[in-house]
Amino acid sequence: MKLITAVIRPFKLDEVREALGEAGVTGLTVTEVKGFGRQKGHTELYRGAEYVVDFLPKLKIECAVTDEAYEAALEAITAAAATGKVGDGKIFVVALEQVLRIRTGEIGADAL
Amino acid sequence: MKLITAVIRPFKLDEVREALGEAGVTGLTVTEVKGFGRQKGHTELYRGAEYVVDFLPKLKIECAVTDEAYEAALEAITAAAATGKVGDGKIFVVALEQVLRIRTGEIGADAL
Amino acid sequence: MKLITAVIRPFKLDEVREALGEAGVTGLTVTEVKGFGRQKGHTELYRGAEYVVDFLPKLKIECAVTDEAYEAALEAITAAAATGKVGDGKIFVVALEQVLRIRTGEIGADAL
Amino acid sequence: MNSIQTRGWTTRMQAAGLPLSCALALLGVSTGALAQAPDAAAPAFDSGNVAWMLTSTLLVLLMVVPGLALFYGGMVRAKNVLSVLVQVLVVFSVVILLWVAYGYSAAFTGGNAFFGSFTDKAFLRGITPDSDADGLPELLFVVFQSTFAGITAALVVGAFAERIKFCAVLLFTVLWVTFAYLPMVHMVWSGEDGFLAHKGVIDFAGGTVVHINAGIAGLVGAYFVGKRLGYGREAIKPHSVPFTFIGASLLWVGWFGFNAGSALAADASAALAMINTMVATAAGVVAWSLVEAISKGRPSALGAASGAVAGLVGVTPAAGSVGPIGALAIGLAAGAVCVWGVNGLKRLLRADDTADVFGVHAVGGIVGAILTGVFSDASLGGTGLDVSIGAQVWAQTFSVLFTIAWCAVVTTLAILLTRAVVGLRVSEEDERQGLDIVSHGESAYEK
Amino acid sequence: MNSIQTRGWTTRMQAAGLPLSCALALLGVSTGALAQAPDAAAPAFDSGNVAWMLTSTLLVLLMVVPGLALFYGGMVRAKNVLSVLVQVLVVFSVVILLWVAYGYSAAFTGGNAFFGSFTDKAFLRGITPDSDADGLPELLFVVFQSTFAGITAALVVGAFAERIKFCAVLLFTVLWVTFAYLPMVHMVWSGEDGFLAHKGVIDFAGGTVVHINAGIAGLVGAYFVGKRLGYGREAIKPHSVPFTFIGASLLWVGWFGFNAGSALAADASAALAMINTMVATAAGVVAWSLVEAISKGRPSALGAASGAVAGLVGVTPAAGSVGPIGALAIGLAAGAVCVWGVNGLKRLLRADDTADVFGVHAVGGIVGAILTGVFSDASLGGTGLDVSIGAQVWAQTFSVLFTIAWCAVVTTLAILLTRAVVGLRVSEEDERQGLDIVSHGESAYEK
Amino acid sequence: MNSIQTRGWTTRMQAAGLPLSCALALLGVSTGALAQAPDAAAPAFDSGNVAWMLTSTLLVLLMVVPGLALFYGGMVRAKNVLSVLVQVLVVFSVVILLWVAYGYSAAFTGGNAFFGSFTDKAFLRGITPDSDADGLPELLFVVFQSTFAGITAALVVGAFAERIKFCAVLLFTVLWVTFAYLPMVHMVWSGEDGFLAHKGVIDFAGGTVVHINAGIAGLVGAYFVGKRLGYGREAIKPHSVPFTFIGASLLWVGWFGFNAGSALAADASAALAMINTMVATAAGVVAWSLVEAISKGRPSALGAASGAVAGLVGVTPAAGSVGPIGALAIGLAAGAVCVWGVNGLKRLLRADDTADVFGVHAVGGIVGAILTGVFSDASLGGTGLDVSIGAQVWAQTFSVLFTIAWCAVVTTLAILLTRAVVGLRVSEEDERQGLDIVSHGESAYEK
Ligand SMILES: Nc1ncnc2c1ncn2[C@@H]1O[C@H](COP(=O)(O)OP(=O)(O)O)[C@@H](O)[C@H]1O
Ligand SMILES: Nc1ncnc2c1ncn2[C@@H]1O[C@H](COP(=O)(O)OP(=O)(O)O)[C@@H](O)[C@H]1O
Ligand SMILES: Nc1ncnc2c1ncn2[C@@H]1O[C@H](COP(=O)(O)OP(=O)(O)O)[C@@H](O)[C@H]1O
Repeated sequence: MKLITAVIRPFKLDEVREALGEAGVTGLTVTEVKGFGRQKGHTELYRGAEYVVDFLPKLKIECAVTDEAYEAALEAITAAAATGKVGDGKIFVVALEQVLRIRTGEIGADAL
Repeated sequence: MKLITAVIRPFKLDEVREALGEAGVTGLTVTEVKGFGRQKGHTELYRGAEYVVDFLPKLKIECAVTDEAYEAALEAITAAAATGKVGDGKIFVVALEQVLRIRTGEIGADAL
Repeated sequence: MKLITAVIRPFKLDEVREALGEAGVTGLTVTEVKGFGRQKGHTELYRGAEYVVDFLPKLKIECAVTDEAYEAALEAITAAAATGKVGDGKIFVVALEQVLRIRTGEIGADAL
Repeated sequence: MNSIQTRGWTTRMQAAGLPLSCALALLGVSTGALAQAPDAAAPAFDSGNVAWMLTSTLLVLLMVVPGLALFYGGMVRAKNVLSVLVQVLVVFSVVILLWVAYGYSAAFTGGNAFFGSFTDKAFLRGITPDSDADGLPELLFVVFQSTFAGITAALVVGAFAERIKFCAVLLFTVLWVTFAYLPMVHMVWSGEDGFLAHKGVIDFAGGTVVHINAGIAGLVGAYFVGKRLGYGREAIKPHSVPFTFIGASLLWVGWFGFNAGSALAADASAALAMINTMVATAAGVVAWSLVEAISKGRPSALGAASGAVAGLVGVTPAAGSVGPIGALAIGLAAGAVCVWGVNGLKRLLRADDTADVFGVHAVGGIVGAILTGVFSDASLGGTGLDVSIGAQVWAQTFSVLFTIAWCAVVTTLAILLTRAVVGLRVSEEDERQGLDIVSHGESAYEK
Repeated sequence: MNSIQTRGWTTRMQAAGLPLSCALALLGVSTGALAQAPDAAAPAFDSGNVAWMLTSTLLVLLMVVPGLALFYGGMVRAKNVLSVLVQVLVVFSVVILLWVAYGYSAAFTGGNAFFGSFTDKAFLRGITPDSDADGLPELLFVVFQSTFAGITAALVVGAFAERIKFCAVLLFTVLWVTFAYLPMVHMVWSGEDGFLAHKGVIDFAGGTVVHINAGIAGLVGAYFVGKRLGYGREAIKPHSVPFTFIGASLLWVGWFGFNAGSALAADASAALAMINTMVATAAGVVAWSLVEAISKGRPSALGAASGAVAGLVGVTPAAGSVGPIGALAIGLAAGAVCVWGVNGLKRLLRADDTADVFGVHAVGGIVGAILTGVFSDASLGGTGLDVSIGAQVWAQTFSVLFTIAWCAVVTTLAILLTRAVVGLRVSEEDERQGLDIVSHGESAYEK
Repeated sequence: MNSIQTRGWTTRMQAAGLPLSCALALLGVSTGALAQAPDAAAPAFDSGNVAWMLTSTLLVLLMVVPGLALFYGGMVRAKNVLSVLVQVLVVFSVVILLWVAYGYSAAFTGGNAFFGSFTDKAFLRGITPDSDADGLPELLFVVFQSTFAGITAALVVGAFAERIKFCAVLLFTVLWVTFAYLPMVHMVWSGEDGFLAHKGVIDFAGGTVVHINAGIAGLVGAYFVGKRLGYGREAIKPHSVPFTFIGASLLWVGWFGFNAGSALAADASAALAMINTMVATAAGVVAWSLVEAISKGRPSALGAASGAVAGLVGVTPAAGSVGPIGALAIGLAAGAVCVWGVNGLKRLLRADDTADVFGVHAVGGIVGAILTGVFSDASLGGTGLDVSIGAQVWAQTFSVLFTIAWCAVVTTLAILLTRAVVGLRVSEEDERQGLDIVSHGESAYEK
């Protein structure tokens, strides 16, 4: 199993969720994050004080998938989240040793 | 070492923390997240506009544990977080290559 | 590639980001979290009700780095985030199987 | 000159019976009372007094929305804030309509020592823009008093916030206003023949009628509704102390309408009520903060705000008859005692009174009611008593005890009836999710 | 006694021409109008009336900032809340200056049936502290009326919030106030010769002039500006319902200045307007909540707050001439019909009117305007009509239709001109990022 | 007719000495001043004037809480918002009590050119509800003026927010009010013999007394307290611009009580102050926005709100003596110059004045004070000067310079004393954690 972590533009959430759903992923967990990267920020000005804001609002999506669903999930996210402009985000993949469903105690792929 | 990530119901936090404490886990990091899964959401209505809210508030708990403490931690979380109803959440486990305590520079199990 | 996750004191963010920049890390993702550990909390009192607050505000920084940049990044974070007092935080490292840049579809180190 | 039409209206009322006429009235049919233009030979009302009473009326509204709504709303968790706001607003609105329908009549017409007539001025019949109530347009008196009824009912909801059903709040409100609030007004303010007025109680702006009354209802209600899930175990913190602060501030600002408005004129008495209210509130803030600083080491924002409200509650019955130094003493006392009301006493009582309606309004109200009997005396800077301090303190104490008893009984019956008809609490799962989504289909905040 | 100086001023005005004198005036040069101290043989204004009108003026300001600003600001997303606040504040301020410059003159001086003179009292020339306007200091009348102009313009911005350019808002405002608001005031309130006054319309505090006018402008504006990105697909929720609630509450509180202030005195008529406004609003809250409870199962906070505003809008034209039971009926009707205004009717119209300026202000305004013709009749509790109910309803309906037509045409032209000169919308990327950062360089909240 | 009792009271005072009598007074003992009921042969106060002054008093309270508290509270970080709210509320409350104890006496009784008597009317002795102060109940004058003292002290705390110790704020406040505020009131407002009144200064509602005074205290205080940790390096942003906006709005609304209330009557002078305040504020908003739009490209919400306050500050001394066009000019000037006050000038001064108390209140106050000398002239639309414009401008300038000098010295001494006694700043670690938790044991927000 893999744990896919994608950092995306906030307004793409619904599209990504739908795309993942079509790719067979039925659960995911979303976190509001701030991202720093190539995408340029903006300046804010409060009376005399000017600040450059480099950290931009992004959403982080985590979803655990089976090895089989993995490729499809990656493609789904990429397709749904891309706009082609700097700042579209990244996907990180790590190996998942174990998954457990708290309610039932099921483990492994059954728990997804 | 393992990194345990558990998505739980928010009101279970204190119980889970205590259970983990009894299992010998002394540190953890908590994030507010929104979860999407089998649990049904609700609808909200603002004047004429009706929205189905599928993303439900959850807490994500991350704790790094030694390989020895791992099983006990998993059981502790499962026992404390379960209500038996859909939406209790999931636990994800990944292998941890390294841990470092910033204050002292200690690494590995000593850093936990 | 490695995924470095560091939990730090909030006011250290700018220093850590700069240190990472100097170490060649150009992107990172930040999440507001609550940490529980050895650092003591405080009490709050609302009329008759007193609460001990153990969960302290921390920032979680995630950055994906190449295996080469890894050591330097670790040192950069450690140096920039340390104050020497309990509560400086921890760094966790996991192996990264894959990275993908959504905008271009690039994968691996190119995507960083 | 309106007599014929009014009489005709009366006749139709009697013929049709109340229910039908209510329906007609709601449809706007057959209410001929205001038929004459107000300027046709209108009596000359003193414009200054009218100006101040217009202002006072809207000030009391300001106390309720947004004042009280925010004061309470800030104290609950984010998932329940809207339920508190809706409850306060809708309860207030329902009571305004009830007041017009039969409340004003039952409170302020003749009747016996406990109740006025429920029908004499039902739907304000017979009252025209020219009707005079002690030198004010009667309609202005009606609307000013309507806000008192509305705020008193709204005060109560703070006690069982975060777990009660919305329909239970509404049903309870109607019962409670009818059988606890209206008679209290009648007993104290409707004239010499009112039961407590007759006993010689001094209650300038509503220490017994409003605050003790609401505070007792809150306590009894909180017992019956039961504690919130996790109460005493989980951290149940105010989600926005700034909202509570804004609420307390607007309560202070609006309370000048409540207290100085109770002079029913823009005169020396109103001026006295004004400075008393200012001084007592400042004293309440200082006293609460001081007690907190000494006993807990840190004076808090919630405490300072609560101290303001405690001072305001304390000075309410006294505002028209004590001097500024008496007001200062009452403010200090109310502020200090109410810290105990929400701490030691609260633990003793073991009720989960969410917003401490009892600990602040009943406790502060009792302190104020009794000290009013002391500081109204001329020797202590007051405008003077008709009887000795001892006798007056007894009159005050009797009123307090009577109010507690009457209100406790009515509240118990009202809440039992409510429980039987619609139930009191939402389900455990719903309480966890929060009333905003469950009862009102909304979330308060979105990022 | 100021005549010589004033005349001298007039002469300089005529010599210099308006533009120069404007510039001079702005520089503070050559405006000798107030030369005499106000107490030198000043006419005795009734202090009670003055007190109430001073109060009423600031109450209308309270309606705008923070009232309306929060009411709208809470409904938009967090990334656009500041843009709404700025728009409301700056639009209001610009209109105040415009009012002093030529607005008051164009609205309230002689002229024809549609417009007054743009120059007669430009820059308030000739008005001294002693100038009398029907028993009030004319300056007080000027400033009271300035707030009406300001709030009407500010009402409109709710319709195209979250995507419009800031400079477009300002240019549109100046055009719209000049050609839609000023003539409407002149037609209804400037005297018997105004076009709609002459037709016999009853509009006590601005049902047509303010609410229908603003509501239509909002609808037309929303059409031209177009829908927000993601409208109907993404969840576009209010970011802070409590802010909207505070806003609605302050609208209610301030509206007493609007309605009872429109009596221009602290008298029986103001008292009538006061109770009518209280009762109609409470009825609006109850009606909206009831309709929501029945049709959707859950009465909402946004709904209850909207119901208050609907009731207020409905009773605005009627406040001085119907009785409390008539006000109750109007409040119930406005509350209930506006639920449909923001639901069924809104879907029908297919415009993205962000804050439902049309659905509440135009719809509630129309309901109120027409029912004013009904419930003002003496047989239904009103102060009496000069004509039959039928004739009055027709006068009201005519005024409504005329207002809609006039306003729709002016709005269309104003918005087309604005589009041509500065453009209407920000870019798609800017809209995604939010107007706060893009147009104003700020974020509303920081943790 | 109260003379015997009053005299008896005086005798006891003298016998017991002040400290004892204070204690007694606080215990409510031995204050016989109000012994007569207010209606026993009471003088007839003009009800309209009383109505307006009652209203004005509560309006100034509204400026402080929640107005100023939110205006400042929104500008600080979320971890310090409660500390600001508490400071404003408790400072205000302490000053109210101080005012009753000896402030009113020291400011408004005879004495010399700089101070009144600290004991003559200490604890308001001798003042009954019937006491007349220029046609108003003296108690009303006392309470109206108490709010001025309270707000001035509260204004100062904005300058050293986010790092000062709470007890330092309180000790400083008592010293500063006693030695900076009370004498300034005495010098300007207590009668012809006051030092600055004698020089002919025009300060209608407190340009020097309130705003320059507070602004200088803020600047000096900010120097001594030192910069916030991370100032100039870390991003220290307002945590809630909407709160600041609400605060500014309520300042505007309440300021009508401040300015038009300073007419002490509901008359033509109040009406003039009303329109001037409205126009100058609108002009301040427009000027600040315009300057920002031109110089930074984007007009901001914080800027527009600040512009409103700048306009209000500017027009404060002028409100009763300039014409609306003069007010417009002053508003524009104050709005524009204050942008520089919080930008260029601030960088020059290198002080960390958290909420720009100096940049807005002192700078705007100076602009207003001097232009008052210009636009009060009859030739420029004012009510007229007794001397030439040049002479008046010099009187104004002298007052400004004198105020700056007096206030700077007193503030320095007061802050040095405070530092010696309790210390000024919290520890570095506490500052990082935030004053809310550290000093008050609370968090403002909970999700
Ligand atoms: N090395 C990295 N580690 C973790 N997160 C990263 C890294 N690089 C980028 N990100 C995240 O991805 C987001 C987008 O990256 P950015 O460089 O702006 O654009 P792009 O994804 O188009 O290359 C960033 O805001 C950040 O949250
Ligand atoms: N595949 C997944 N990847 C990541 N998070 C998941 C996944 N499936 C479920 N979750 C998280 O677990 C939560 C609970 O899942 P849900 O399906 O609702 O109930 P249950 O855990 O009882 O099966 C979700 O809200 C989501 O946050
Ligand atoms: N075992 C752990 N797993 C996950 N996070 C941890 C763990 N231990 C500590 N942390 C995180 O690190 C933060 C700092 O830890 P703490 O024990 O307080 O101090 P220190 O890092 O100096 O030892 C905690 O607040 C928590 O967020």
